[in-house]
Amino acid sequence: MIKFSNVSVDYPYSEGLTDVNVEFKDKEFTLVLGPTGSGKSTLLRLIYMDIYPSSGRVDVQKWSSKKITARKIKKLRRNIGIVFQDFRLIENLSVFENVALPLIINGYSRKYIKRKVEAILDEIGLLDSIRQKAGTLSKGEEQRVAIARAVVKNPFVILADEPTGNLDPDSSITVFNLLRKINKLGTAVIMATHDYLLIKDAPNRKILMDNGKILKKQEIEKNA
Amino acid sequence: MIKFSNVSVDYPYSEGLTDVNVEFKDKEFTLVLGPTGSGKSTLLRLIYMDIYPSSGRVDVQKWSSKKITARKIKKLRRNIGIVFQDFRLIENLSVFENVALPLIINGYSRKYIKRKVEAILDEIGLLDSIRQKAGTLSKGEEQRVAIARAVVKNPFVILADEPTGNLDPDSSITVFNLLRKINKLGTAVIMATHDYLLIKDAPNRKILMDNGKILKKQEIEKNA
Amino acid sequence: MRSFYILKQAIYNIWSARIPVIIAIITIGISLSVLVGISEIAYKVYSTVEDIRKEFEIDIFLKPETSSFQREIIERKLNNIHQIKSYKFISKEDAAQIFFEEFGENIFDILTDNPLPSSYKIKLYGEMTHVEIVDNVANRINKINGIDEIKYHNDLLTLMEKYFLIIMIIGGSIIFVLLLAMNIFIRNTIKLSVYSRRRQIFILQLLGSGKIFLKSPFIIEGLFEGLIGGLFAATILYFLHNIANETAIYLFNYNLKNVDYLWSISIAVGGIIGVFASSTSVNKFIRIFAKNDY
Amino acid sequence: MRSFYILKQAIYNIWSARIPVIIAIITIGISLSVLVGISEIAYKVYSTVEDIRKEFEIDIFLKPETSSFQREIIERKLNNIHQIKSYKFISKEDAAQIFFEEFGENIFDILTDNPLPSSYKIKLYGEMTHVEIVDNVANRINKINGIDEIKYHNDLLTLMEKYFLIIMIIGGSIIFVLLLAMNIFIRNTIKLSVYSRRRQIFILQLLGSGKIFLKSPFIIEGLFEGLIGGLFAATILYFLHNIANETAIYLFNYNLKNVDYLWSISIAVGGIIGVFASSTSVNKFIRIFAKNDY
Ligand SMILES: Nc1ncnc2c1ncn2[C@@H]1O[C@H](COP(=O)(O)OP(=O)(O)OP(=O)(O)O)[C@@H](O)[C@H]1O
Ligand SMILES: Nc1ncnc2c1ncn2[C@@H]1O[C@H](COP(=O)(O)OP(=O)(O)OP(=O)(O)O)[C@@H](O)[C@H]1O
Ligand SMILES: [Mg+2]
Ligand SMILES: [Mg+2]
Repeated sequence: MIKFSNVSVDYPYSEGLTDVNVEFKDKEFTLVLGPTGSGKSTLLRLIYMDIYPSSGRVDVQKWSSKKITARKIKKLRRNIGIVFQDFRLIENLSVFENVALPLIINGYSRKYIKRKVEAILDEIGLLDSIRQKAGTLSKGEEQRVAIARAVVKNPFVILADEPTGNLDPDSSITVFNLLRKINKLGTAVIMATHDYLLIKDAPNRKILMDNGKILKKQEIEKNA
Repeated sequence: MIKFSNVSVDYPYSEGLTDVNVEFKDKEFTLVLGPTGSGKSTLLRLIYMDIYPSSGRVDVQKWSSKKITARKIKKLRRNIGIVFQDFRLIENLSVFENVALPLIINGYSRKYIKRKVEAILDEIGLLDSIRQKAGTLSKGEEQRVAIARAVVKNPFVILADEPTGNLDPDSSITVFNLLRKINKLGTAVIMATHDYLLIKDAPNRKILMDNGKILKKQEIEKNA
Repeated sequence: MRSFYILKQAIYNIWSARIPVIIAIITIGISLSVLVGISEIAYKVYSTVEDIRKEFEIDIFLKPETSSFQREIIERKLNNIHQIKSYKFISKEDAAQIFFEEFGENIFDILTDNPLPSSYKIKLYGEMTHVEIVDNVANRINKINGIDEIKYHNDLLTLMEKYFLIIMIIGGSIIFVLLLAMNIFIRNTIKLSVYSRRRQIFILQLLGSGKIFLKSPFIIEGLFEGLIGGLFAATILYFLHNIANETAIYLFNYNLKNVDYLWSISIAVGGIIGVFASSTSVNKFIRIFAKNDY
Repeated sequence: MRSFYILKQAIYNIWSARIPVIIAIITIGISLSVLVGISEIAYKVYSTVEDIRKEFEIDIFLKPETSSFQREIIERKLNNIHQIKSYKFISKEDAAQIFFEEFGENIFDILTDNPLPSSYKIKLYGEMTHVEIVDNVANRINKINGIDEIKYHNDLLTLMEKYFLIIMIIGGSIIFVLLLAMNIFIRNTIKLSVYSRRRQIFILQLLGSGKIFLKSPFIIEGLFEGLIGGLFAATILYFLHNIANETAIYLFNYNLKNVDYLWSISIAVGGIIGVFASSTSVNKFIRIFAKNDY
């Protein structure tokens, strides 16, 4: 379970987050919506403890932002799958190596890694590019590799920051369906997105952000 | 005028481009569509001579890929506005400096630069962040800065590679309208995009790519 | 798989940055050769001086008529001088024997009587071999009855005292500066090599990789650079030693001792410094990166 | 605006990479001080030797009864020896005068007759002052009638010839190695500093910026590092020179000459090397970046 309690993040030029209270339950699929600069990425970064709240606290499973140590952040991150908004692939490694990295870090066997990575690349349609260097991929391919890297390690939660921004509608649906499938198998998903067309009819929980705040149900209806 | 004549680009793991013939007229607004990995960015990179064709030739105004020199590439690029798919801002410079760079390179006066940059940032809604370091922006803000940087120098053509991938629908429309407005003033625009919702009703010329080829009218209709 | 990846990554790092790596190796090699070379020279000077000190002796020649009773008194008095470490009696006959061995002539062939006096060879404690102390001891010995003459090479001591300290200070400060400089050079090279891969380190941290996983490729790289740099230094030293040796033979007809152990010293020092410099610089950067979002 | 941006960018670069910049400055400073110091010593040795050579003279003392006619013959013969650059006749009276000036005693006060012989002071061409040539010349002079005695310091020449070459070779190779090493160190530092900003360079190229615009901030940075490094070197040299001077005064009671010009030399060399190293390394990288998509 992930819980934000009165979380604020101060940024020098903009709102950041202001007094956010929100909970993400285990196995839940949550969509985070909101205009650019509304604080979606900030929200996600707080979960993997890339930044700390200026006030308030973030609890992720047994870890709390109040008293986490570098050693524990390491453990936390091994249990979270992250699709960064800018992908953050290692350009001079191959697609295979990029996707295998979290498994290598977690210390899996070679055989297991090979099987697992090939399976996920197949599913996401990149098996042909398995030996290609990540630095030479098209943006959409990069994005899919980033997604594969996030889901390959069976995390308890996947944070997907705009995972379809560089994908054509067909690929977007593939990715969205993949995330939903993984979610059905018991992994929580928190996905920030602008792709209203993609999620229009999705039955999942939706959170709407604006200006560093999470809008309440009634506010959303008023805005709509 | 930009003209591709029998252009092919060979890549080790994928199609690249195969025998592309296409023309972009001055002052024309062209939308380049196609699934991820179909060669849209490759097409654009050929125009600003970031890569050269493996065979065939690309002519951009008076410059030809066959015999261009490093010195002339410099001149060519000063006359093209590029929105890179991954933005390519300089992280440790401020928003102002990033947008001002092309004008500084082109040798404009300080006063002119200030006026021009502030005007474009205002239009795109980022005047508040003018002193913020580009590295701390949200992705959508980064994307808008990249767009501002491309349009600020009054180029003869703007190449916009997926310029709305990280923008919410409202901002996307703002950007699209901005590009159309600039186009009306006489600048050609070539925009690669996946955002079918955004361009659905646009009256502009559309090019559809797949697997390194430009599909012909009849093929499109067949596919649809 | 983890160690496989680490090794592969290290090899890849080294290969993809071959030019900086070669530069680092040359840097390490040159610095190390100068460092080890100067240390070696300083050590040679030091040990020569210590040898001279250790073999410093005061010779006391007894008057010809000294009886064995008087000798006992003399020895008791020598025992009372606490700067004296040991003394050895050399009888007239011993002296003749030594003379014979050194000059190859039997003294008795020329003279009917043995003209050599009996004597004591006195050794002082190492730390007592300073001009003033020695003079002082000599004075006290001189007051003993039955002593004819005292001989010692105070001029050599004076010389040593005058120059030794200066040489040691200069040599020491050169070594110190070089140690500092080399440390800076190596750390500089490795730091900037780490720095240029900061994005990768940062991403690995976001994926939850531990310090060992992050640091190992760089430490292997540092070890590699240090070892090869050490080998390079040893090669340079080998040639320098050969030149020095031939010069010495030419000038003084003196053959320098074998210095094969410099090979192992250079390589070992190189390896240690490589690992040390790389691990500390990576540490520092990891901490810095952790604070910024690259 | 362009130059303003370039300057701002240079200052920003230096500031944002202060640690590597400081390291580079220290590197440059130390290398430069060693380099300039050793060059200075080598030059001193060389110029001393040259001075000795230049002032090398052969004195020929004439027999007392030599007539001016005989002198003419002697001079004609001297003219025929092509190694001789010049000669100067010193009459008995001149010799007495020189004696008086050097010893402060009038030779006529002691002796009624001037006992000093008249003589020639002969200078050879610089390149002829070698033991064998000098001996050869002396031999030829000796055959001339009317010459009593030839005097020259061949022992000094022998000494010089024995050691000078060795010293010059050793000094020269140290300077060479250091020049090489320093060049590598500086280029290394600047290269890696450029390398770590390769993304920025690449982006600027995509925006159509020219070489001058790309390179200037780095060249300014190199110049800055070189100048400050040179200043640092000059400071080190200043202290070393002071120490050397005091040592020289203490040991030989000899006051070394002023070396204030080392300040300007160090700084100038530092600046030149900084600009040179940075511009060439940036060039190289720009070409490399242009080929890859970073
Ligand atoms: N490190 C930072 N320093 C200063 N301001 C920051 C920093 N990070 C984010 N911000 C600001 O905080 C606001 C929210 O940023 P955030 O990245 O969370 O937005 P977002 O909702 O993810 O937007 P987008 O949809 O564009 O990705 C933005 O206005 C951004 O400029
Ligand atoms: N430098 C390269 N080396 C090898 N393959 C490359 C290189 N650049 C691009 N490719 C491959 O060429 C194909 C087309 O790439 P391109 O970037 O043009 O696609 P795109 O249409 O822009 O896709 P996207 O919508 O994902 O941005 C991709 O399959 C990509 O992997
Ligand atoms: Mg975001
Ligand atoms: Mg693309």
